[in-house]
Amino acid sequence: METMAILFLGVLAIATAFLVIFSKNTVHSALWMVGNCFVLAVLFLMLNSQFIAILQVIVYAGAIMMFILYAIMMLNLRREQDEGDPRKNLVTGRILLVLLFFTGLVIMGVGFSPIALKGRMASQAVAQFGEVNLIADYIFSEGLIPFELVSVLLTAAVVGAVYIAKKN
Amino acid sequence: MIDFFIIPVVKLTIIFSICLFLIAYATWLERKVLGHIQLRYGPMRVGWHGLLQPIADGVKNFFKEDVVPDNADKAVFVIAPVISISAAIILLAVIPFGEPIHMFGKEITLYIANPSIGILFILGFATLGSYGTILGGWSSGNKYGYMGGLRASAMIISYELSMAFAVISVVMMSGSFSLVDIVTDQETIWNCLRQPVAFLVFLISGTAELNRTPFDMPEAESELCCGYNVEYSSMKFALFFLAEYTHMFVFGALVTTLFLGGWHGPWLPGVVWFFIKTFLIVFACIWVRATFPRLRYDKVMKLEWKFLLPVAVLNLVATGGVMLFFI
Amino acid sequence: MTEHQSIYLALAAVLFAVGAFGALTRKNAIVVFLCVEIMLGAVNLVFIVFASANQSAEGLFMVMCVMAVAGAEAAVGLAIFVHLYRKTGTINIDKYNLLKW
Amino acid sequence: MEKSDIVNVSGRRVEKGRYVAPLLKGLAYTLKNFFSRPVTLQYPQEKTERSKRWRGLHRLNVDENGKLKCVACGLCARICPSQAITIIPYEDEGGTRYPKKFVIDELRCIYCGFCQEACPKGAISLTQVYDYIDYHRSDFIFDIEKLKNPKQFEFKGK
Repeated sequence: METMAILFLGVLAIATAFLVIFSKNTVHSALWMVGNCFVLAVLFLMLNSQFIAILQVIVYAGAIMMFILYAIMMLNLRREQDEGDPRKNLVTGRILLVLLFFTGLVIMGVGFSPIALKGRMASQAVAQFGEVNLIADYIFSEGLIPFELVSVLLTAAVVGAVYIAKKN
Repeated sequence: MIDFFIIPVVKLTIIFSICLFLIAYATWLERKVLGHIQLRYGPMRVGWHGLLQPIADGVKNFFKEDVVPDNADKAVFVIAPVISISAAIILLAVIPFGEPIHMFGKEITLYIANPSIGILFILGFATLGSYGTILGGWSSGNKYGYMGGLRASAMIISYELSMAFAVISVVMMSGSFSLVDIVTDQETIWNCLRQPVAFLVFLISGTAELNRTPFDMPEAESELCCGYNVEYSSMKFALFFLAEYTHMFVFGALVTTLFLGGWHGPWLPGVVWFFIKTFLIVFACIWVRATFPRLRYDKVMKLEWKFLLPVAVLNLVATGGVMLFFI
Repeated sequence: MTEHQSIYLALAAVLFAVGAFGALTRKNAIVVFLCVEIMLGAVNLVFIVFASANQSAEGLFMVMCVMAVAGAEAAVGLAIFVHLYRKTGTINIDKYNLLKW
Repeated sequence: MEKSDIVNVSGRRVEKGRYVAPLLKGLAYTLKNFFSRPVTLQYPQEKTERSKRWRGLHRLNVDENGKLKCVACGLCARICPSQAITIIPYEDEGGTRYPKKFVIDELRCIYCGFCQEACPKGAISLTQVYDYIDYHRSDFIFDIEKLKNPKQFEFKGK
């Protein structure tokens, strides 16, 4: 049952990803991307991490995609400009190389995944996992410095964005 | 079987039908209150004091011709109202309507779900709902709609911030994202007394997120002649309309839950208190709409970025400081 | 849940490949940007799979960092695109062949 | 904000930088309005009081025997600026004149009231009925029967 659900969601995720690439209209691309974010959020839910799932919806689908949509609408890119059909430049040599590389990655991922596990978890821990408290404890004890660095990064990004936008 | 299937389904049906009924009558209430504030009567013809008006409107909208403009983006045009209404209705799932009641020897909770991330769920899906507005405006192939959609996205990017900050200071007080926990935390003192600044910021930015006057930038009748829904007609328009009123109802419920102590109150049962408070907030929304003129677009942005956001952040810092040193 | 690890990882790899493929083939700067977001999403999925397998918050924290980076990237990247669009009138990345304006 | 900084908003002097008090004042005003009586009328059931000189549909007056006062002199038709009145006079054996046909086109009529003033017998007068509605243009061409009792055409709602 769960395998079926994961496979279904996986197919959906890959299909939406392909639709992002092959939509002629930039807004349609962005919309399929929202769908992709949503499917990923459901996958995160299935991995018991509610908090990250809703964060995915809020941050990706809610904020970033909204922002991208705003930019697209502001630039008024209704039709693809001077690119033509995206399907035209589909197959080139380097793409095949990249695909082969990732096929290898898939095989390795499937083969080596059991090694990465430290052991089966207790059912108590499963229920606890994904709760906000777990992440909060980590952030404010061990992960404090990276967390603060992330805030510095965000501030830098805001300053940079404002500077670029103000330049002309 | 009974616990996992029948009770949730019955609960779902009852809560959704009651809420949708109330939302349909919110349209009647708005017209009535607006009328009386403007020294008119409002709807009077259909039924006693126009009580059947929502049904008549529904029937009328259902049978109207469904126009899709020629240069519209057809698929997006059709899907936009659906996004809008479904993202609005899903919000009803996590609102705690009342304290658990005992019936047939079982304890029945008066909410559909109580996820540990309830308030984030609402923030996330409220944002998703505005995709309907944006896409509806964009896909109409109409300049006014386009401007409306653009404004809607700018509004949602801006006002989401101060709203989230106001919510976070409440979450800090109660130490949980779950709406039920937030309500139980307010048993002795309501959050609007403990967090008056957050309360005001939430009210203002919530009104802005609802796209209601004085912040109704996306539909601004006098500037954009109804903005994002210019090209919409028939049932599609009705869905947008219904989504707006669902958001208003959810906003009332959310203010009640976060700041007005949810179902807590003397004498009456919890559910009644909850609906009284929600009704008062919805009434206040209409009252504000009837009183204030629309702000200019740049003033709306100024209000958010130069006033509400700094105030909300300062409030958050102050809350943290107080909790650190005094509690 | 543990037995599904392989599926998740394979899915993440495929998603990453699709994202990389799009980033390399498309010429519309914003779509390239979206493809980078797809790749980030795939990476997030891997982090969460391992975090849930090992019961540690580190992976979840990494995901939050990735999201913050994605947000920063969106802010700066879109500012750059808007700026370039105003300068050149196109967002086809093949047209951006100058290093200095 | 300096108190001296004064802007002019629609003729009223408003001090710049005062936001909260005017907002509350506005809210209080609308709330007061909400609880006061509406000034509008429920039209077909309630109607405004019309002036005594109101000029509505025409009525042909009758004397105590139930006969028309009109002697078909044609003065009204003569004076009518929009030529809405058509009269075909007739004379019976006793030499009394009466109108065989008296037709007023209510769509042509401009309700000036000259016919009422011109009439030597007080046979035609204008009533207060102002809201006659119907479906066809021909329904607005009133003959004697209709003109005898225009009160019945007053709109009372469905």
